[in-house]
Parts: sequence; structure tokens; C-alpha cells
Amino acid sequence: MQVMPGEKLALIGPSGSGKTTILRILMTLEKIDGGHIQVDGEQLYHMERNGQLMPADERHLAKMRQKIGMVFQLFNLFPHKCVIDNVTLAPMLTKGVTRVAAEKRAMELLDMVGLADKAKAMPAQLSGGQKQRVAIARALALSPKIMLFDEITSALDPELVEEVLNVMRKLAAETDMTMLLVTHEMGFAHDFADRVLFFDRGRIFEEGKPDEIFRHPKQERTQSFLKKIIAAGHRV
Amino acid sequence: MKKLGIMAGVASLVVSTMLLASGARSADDAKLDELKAQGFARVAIANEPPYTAVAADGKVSGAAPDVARVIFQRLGVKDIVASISEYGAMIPGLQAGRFDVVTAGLMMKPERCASVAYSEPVLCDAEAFLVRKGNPKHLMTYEDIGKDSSATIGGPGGGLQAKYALKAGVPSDRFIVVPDAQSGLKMVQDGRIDVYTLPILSINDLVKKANDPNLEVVAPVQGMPVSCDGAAFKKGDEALRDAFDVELAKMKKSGEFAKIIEPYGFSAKAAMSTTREKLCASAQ
Amino acid sequence: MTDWSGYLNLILQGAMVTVQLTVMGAALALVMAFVAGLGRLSRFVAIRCLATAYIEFFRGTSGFVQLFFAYFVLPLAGVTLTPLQAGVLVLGLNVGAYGAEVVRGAIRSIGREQYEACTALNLGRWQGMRHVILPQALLIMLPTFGNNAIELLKATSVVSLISLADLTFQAQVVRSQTGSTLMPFATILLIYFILALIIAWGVRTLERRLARGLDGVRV
Amino acid sequence: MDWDWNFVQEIMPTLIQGVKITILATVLGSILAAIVGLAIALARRSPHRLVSRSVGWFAEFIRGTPLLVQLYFIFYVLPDIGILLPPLVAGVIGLGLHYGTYTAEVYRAGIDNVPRGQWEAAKACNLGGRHTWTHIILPQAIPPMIPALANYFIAMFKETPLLSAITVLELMNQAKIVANSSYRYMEPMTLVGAFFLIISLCSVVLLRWLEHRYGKIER
Repeated sequence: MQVMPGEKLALIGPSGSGKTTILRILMTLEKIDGGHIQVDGEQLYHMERNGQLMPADERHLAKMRQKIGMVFQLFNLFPHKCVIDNVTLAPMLTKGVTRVAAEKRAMELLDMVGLADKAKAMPAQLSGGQKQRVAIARALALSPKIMLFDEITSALDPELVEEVLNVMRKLAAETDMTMLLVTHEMGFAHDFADRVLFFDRGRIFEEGKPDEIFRHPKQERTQSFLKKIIAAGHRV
Repeated sequence: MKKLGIMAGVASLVVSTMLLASGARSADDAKLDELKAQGFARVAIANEPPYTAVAADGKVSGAAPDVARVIFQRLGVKDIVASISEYGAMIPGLQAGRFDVVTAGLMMKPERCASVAYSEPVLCDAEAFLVRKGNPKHLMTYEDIGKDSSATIGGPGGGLQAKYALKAGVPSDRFIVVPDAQSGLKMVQDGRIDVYTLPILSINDLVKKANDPNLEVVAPVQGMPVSCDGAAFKKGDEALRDAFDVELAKMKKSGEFAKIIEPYGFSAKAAMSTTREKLCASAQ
Repeated sequence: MTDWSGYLNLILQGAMVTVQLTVMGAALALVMAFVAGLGRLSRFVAIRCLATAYIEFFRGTSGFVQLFFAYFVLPLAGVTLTPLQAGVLVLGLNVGAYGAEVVRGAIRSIGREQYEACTALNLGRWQGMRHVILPQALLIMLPTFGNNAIELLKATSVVSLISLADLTFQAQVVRSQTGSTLMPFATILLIYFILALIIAWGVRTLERRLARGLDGVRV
Repeated sequence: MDWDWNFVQEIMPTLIQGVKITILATVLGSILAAIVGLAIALARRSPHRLVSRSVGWFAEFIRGTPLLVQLYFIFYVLPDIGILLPPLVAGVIGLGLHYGTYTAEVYRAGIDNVPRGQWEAAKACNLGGRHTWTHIILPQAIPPMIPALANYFIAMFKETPLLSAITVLELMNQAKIVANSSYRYMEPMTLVGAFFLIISLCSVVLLRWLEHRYGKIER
């Protein structure tokens, strides 16, 4: 599987089919048993030493993680820090950005996700949709080249989904980041993605342009999955 | 965590420190200089009037510390700092370097003479029994207690009394170790023990304070020798002890000694009529 | 009939010693709790073993016995401690061993998702611990730490047995000077209780302050 | 003053006598604490506020003050009002009462952990108050409490040396007497520490097994 720079990818498929696992592996949250992954021309889990590939050490992983950001299904905000501190923490600690610079950037990002007025709020005071928008700002604060979105609307009340998706649309339009999106929002996946991957039983079952996959799926399993999703009330 | 290692290595460490200690014996004039430099000597007391007492304001008095204070001043050590200890803990405490000297009515006995370096005698007293009024079990001697299988006797842990009792046939389960004099008095009052034993003057002081008409004192206990205490130094501090003895002898001669201890009820004559040599050998 | 004011003064002096012991012991205990608690979560086997040995040793033997050991046996090994030092050392190490388990438990109770968020934000192991995990774990530890502090306060009474002039010891002195048993003991029981209430109140206040803004998030 | 194995051999029988009393005191104290704790826990749930409040404060007081002072109180003050207890009985009562206030918290947590639905179901089955307790609530509440209770009994075991202060001839007191008459502290104190460590380590194994068997409960 290859992803081009700037490409927007949607990963769909039944639960347990391995789409989330792909994101978690890319974020180094899971260990891999074998194989190789290259990010931006460099090995993710391996490093070269004396011309030989060997398992990466913590320093190499930290270097690689700079390129990647992730937004979680359950937001994973730090409950003891206010919104702006959530966003500035990592840039200040990992990149040595000064507080002033970090806060300036954070305010821009919060403004972009429409939450500039909530900068001093605690996560517990926010709605789910607001939390998820903060989480997006937090991930963006590190200026990664690749962003991973793991079912970022699944835990939200239906009426809050749209505010998060709007942020995503804006993001897709304004930046040329590479984005990998695991989602059950088929309509959004259709509009957003350059390419759609259908996962089943741990493998990529079918892939193609959104129109091909959603309108004319070749595989029977893809068809039945989409049918079920539509029956469950998701629009395509 | 450091302590763990220390404990594990205790045995070996101790061997080496003991070697060091015995090797250092010749240099023990240093001890007095050390006390002079720090300006005070640490003494162990028992808070058992009239031997040793702590007043309401925390000031240490009693016959034994009063004598020691004067002697140490003569030796150039300005003051004494007292810590209260159980009798049983005094000699181990001395050996452990907790105190520089014990001035607490710790009576001289051959076993003790072997463990510490005593000064010449300071305070002499005989044994007394504290019993309930009328002495219901007629306990006049240690032998009486030995014979009456229902009688129990209390005394300080590590005191001579436990040894007297054992020798007179009192099994160890009828000798109750009582941590302090006040508890002993209370246990006689409450009927937990039949007899509480201490030197006469201590018992008298205790009874006077309690002011309880239901108590009675048997004194002196028949067949018991008069014992005398001395200031007890750590083995190895003999030079300090000898300096202490010189001053003590001067005070005894000048009558100053009697002036300090007789108001407390002790007899200076008794202390002057015997010697460490006699007392340390007496029971052999 | 008796000069109570003088003796009350003695007891208050004892209370000061008790407070001093509690504060210094608690400070040592806090340090040991974090050192050993984090040590047990270390990646290095040697550090884990060392921390476990410390914890099990001090939890396994009686504090009273440790105190006697430190006071009477350690000097024979060349380590002479004043009664106060021995008291602070033993109480601190002892309560620290219990505290270490609290630290460990609290850290482990922080959900995996917080660790994952740290990884995703590329925080180092120690950075994540310091800025994300510990501040949250601290709040969970606090009530138990409060209980431990009260246990420490109570345990200080034992130092009276190595002739450190704390509250209990002074009660014994007053008792042997006045012949009254009820008054000194009743007085110090009350003082201990008041001190315990103060600790409990202080910890609750601290907890409320730290928990501000976290409402509804923490259990 | 180095380690003397002959001396160890000589004092061993005396110390083992002490161990027996220590274990006896722990067992009796545990039984009493288990009963007292249940009584306190039930009394605190009493609908009469006077009962629940006063028992609550009493328990708080006992928990907030040192066991050592409570032992002195039971042993030396109670005779003034005509209650004269032998040392071991006084010691067991002190231990039982003190730790009863801790086990009460275990019972409380255990009872609270039984889901509300169980109470409602009992009511729906038309069971009376007593039957609800004996047949529905306690049988579900007690097994998960067992490890936490055992934990406190081990803690109690480690506090038995305090009984030496009221002349109970347990391990610590025997060791002190030996030390007092021989002027040697090292062997007796080290042995006491070793005895405690050995018994504690064994009980930790037992505790792990109990936790495995009955599950863990919040303390």
C-alpha cells in the first residue's frame, strides 16, 4: 500500500477489519511483527546502522513521530489542562517553542476550529464536538506532514458531527497535508477522499476513486457492506 | 534503601567497628576534650525521684544528675543534657553511644561492672516492697514471694530486682517487667501485681506522691544487701571515668557531696564507706 | 492540687515534637513514595527489584521493630542517629513504602488513552509522565496520602519508646510526676485527634483545589 | 559485640514463646476486629441518626488516635472505673477495637458494591430486612472483602509489638527482657525483625492467593 504526499485517503470497512490498526501502527502505538514501513522516505520501525537495518530505538521513533499527528475517537484530551495548554504542551516540550510563540500558533489553530473563545476552558466544560475540535488543533500544533483521524465522529452525538466535519473540510481545502481517515461517515468519505480503501478481515479488499467504490463496487462484499451501512441510516 | 544494605552487612560491619574500638582505647583522653568542645555531656536518667527527676519545666534534677553536673563543670564541661530511658535500655544505649554516661541509680553488680566502667559509689540504698494495705499475702522477702505460687512481683526490666527474685525462687512468669515506676504503682493499686519493688527512697517518693492510704511499704527488705550506684561510662572511656573519680573524691572529702545528696534522703556516709572494688566483687 | 499549667506546657512541647516528626517524616515518605513507586514502574529490572525489595522489607517488618533496630543496633554498626533522626528515618521509610504502592496504583489507573495521546504528540517517556500522567495521578493519590499522613501521625507515638520527648512520652512524664493517669492520657488522645482532623481537612482542601475544572471527569 | 550464634541458640526458645503469644494476639484481635467492624458498619447505616452519627464519630476518634495511647488508656485508666483486664485481654481489645474501625470501612465498601438492583430484587421477593442482609447482601458482599480484611489483619500483626508496652509477653517484650538482662540488643532485635519479615512474607503469599481467589476490592 502506498500513499502519495498530499493525498487524502479514506479507510472504510466493518469493525475489526484492521483499519484502525493501520493508523495505530503508523502512530507507533502498536508493535509490528514483521514487514517494513517507510514514511517520507525513511524507515519507520527500522533504522540503518552500518548499512544494516535494525529495530528502531526510541530516538529514531521520536524523530519519525514528528512527521505524524493523530486524532483519536475519544479525543484523549488532558483533563487537567485547559484548552490552550492542551495545544501548547507538546510544541513547547518537544520542539522547544517558546510559550509566546506556542500560544500565538495555538490561538490561530483554535480560531481555525472556531474555538478561540474557549482557550481558557477546561476539557470537562466542553461538548464532545468541541473537544474533538480541540484535539484536532492539538495534533496540528506540531505541524505534522501526515495526519491520522481515527473514527473521530463515532463518539459524538449526531447533531455535533457536522461541526467536526466542517473543520475537516476546511482543513482539506486549506492544507496539502497527507491525511488518513478511518470513518463510518460514507458521505463525508466520498466528498473528502482522493482514494477509498475498503478493508475486510485485516486486508485491503478493494480500493479506488470514491465514485468507483461507492457507486460501482466490484466486489460483492463491498456491496453488501455499503448496503448495510445505508440501511443503518448513513447517507452516501 | 541504603539501610537495607547496612542491615544485611551488619554482622561484618560490627566485627570491624569492634576491632577499631579496641584499637582506639589508648587515645581516650580525647573523650573529655570532645565533651569540653561540645559543651555538654549526654546523660541517661530514669525519671525516678529522688534518684533522677524531671520537673514540670523540663529541668533535670535528682541526686545522681546533680552530682554529675557539678563534677562535669569542674572538669570543664559546662552542662549535662539528659535523656530519659528505661533501665533495661541504659547499658545498650551507652554501648550504642546514645549517652556519654548513665547517672540514674544504676546499682553496681558484678555483671554490670563487666559491661560498663563504673565510677566510685555515689548513691546507696536498700530494697523496698510496695504492697497493698495490711500486706494481705504477708510478703516480706523475696523468698516469701517464691513460696507463694499466687504472688506476683513487678520491677524494672533489666534491674537487679529481677535477678534477686529469680535467685529466691520466683519463676520468671511471676516477675512482671514494668516499664516505669508510675505504672508499677498503678498495677499494685489495681491488684495486677502484689508487690512492686524499687530502692527504698524511690518507693517512698512514689507513695508520697500517690497519697493513697491503701498502700504500704516494706522497707528494708530483709536479707538484701545495701547497693550503691555509680556513674556508668562506656568501656573504653576509663580515662574520663578516672577524671570523674578524682573530682568525686574531692567532693566527698570537702563535704560538698553530702550537701548535694542528703536533702534527697541519701546517706553520704554509706557511699563513702564502700568502694567500687568491693561492690563489683561482692556477689562473687 | 497539682500545677496543671506547668504540665500542660510540657505536653504542648511534646505536641511540637510530634508535629515536627510528622512533618519531617511525611516529607521523607513523600520522596520515598515517588522514588520507589516510579522505580517499580521502571523499564530496568535492577531498579524494579531494588524498589520492590525496599517496599516489601519495610511493609513486611513492624515499624516498632525497625525503630528499635535503628536506635539500638545500627549504632553498633557505626551509624549513630539521634532519636529524632532515627524516628524520622524509620517513619519516613516505613510510610514511604506504603506510599510507593499508592503512587504505583494511581499511575497505573490512568487510562491507556492518555499514554497514547502522549505518544501521538511525540512526548518523551519522562515528559509524558511529568506533564500528563503525574498531575492526574496526583489527584488520585491525594486522599490515600492523607490517610497515610494520619497513620504516620499515629505511628509517631511509638518513638516515645526510644525516649524521644513526643506527646506520648510527655504524657508519661506528667504521669510519673503527678500520679494522675487519666488526665494526661485523655489530653493527648484529644490532641492527636485534633491533629488528625487538621491533616484530613488540609488534604481535602488541597484536593478541592487540585480538582478544580476536572469536575465530572475524574471518578 | 559481634554476632554470637551461641547466644542466639540460648534465647531462641524464649523468643518462640513470644511468637506464640504474638500469633495468639493477632488471631484473637482479628476475630474481634471482624466482629467490631461489622457492628460499626451496620450501626453507621442505622436509620436512627443519633446512633449512626455517634458511632461514626467514635470510629473516627479511634482511627485518628494512636493505638499505643489507646492501649495505655485501656490498661491503666479503665481500672479506675472498675474494669480490670489482664494484659493480653486488654491488648486484644485494643487491637480489635482499633482495627475494627478499619474493617468497618471495608465492610462499608463491600456493602456499597452490591448493586442497588439486589436490594430492589430482595424487596420484590418480599424478603424482610434481616433476610435481605443474611441471604442476599452479606453473602455477595463478604467474599470480595476477604483480601482487604486480610490486609488489615497483617497490618495488625505488625502492630502487636506495641502490646509489650502493657506488659504482654509477646515477641518484642521477650526480646526486650532478654536484651535487658544480657545487655545485648543486636541478636534479639535482629531476630525479632527476621521473625516478622518471615511471617509477613508468608502472609503476603497468602494474600495474593486470597486476591486471586476472591478478587480485589477498593479499600
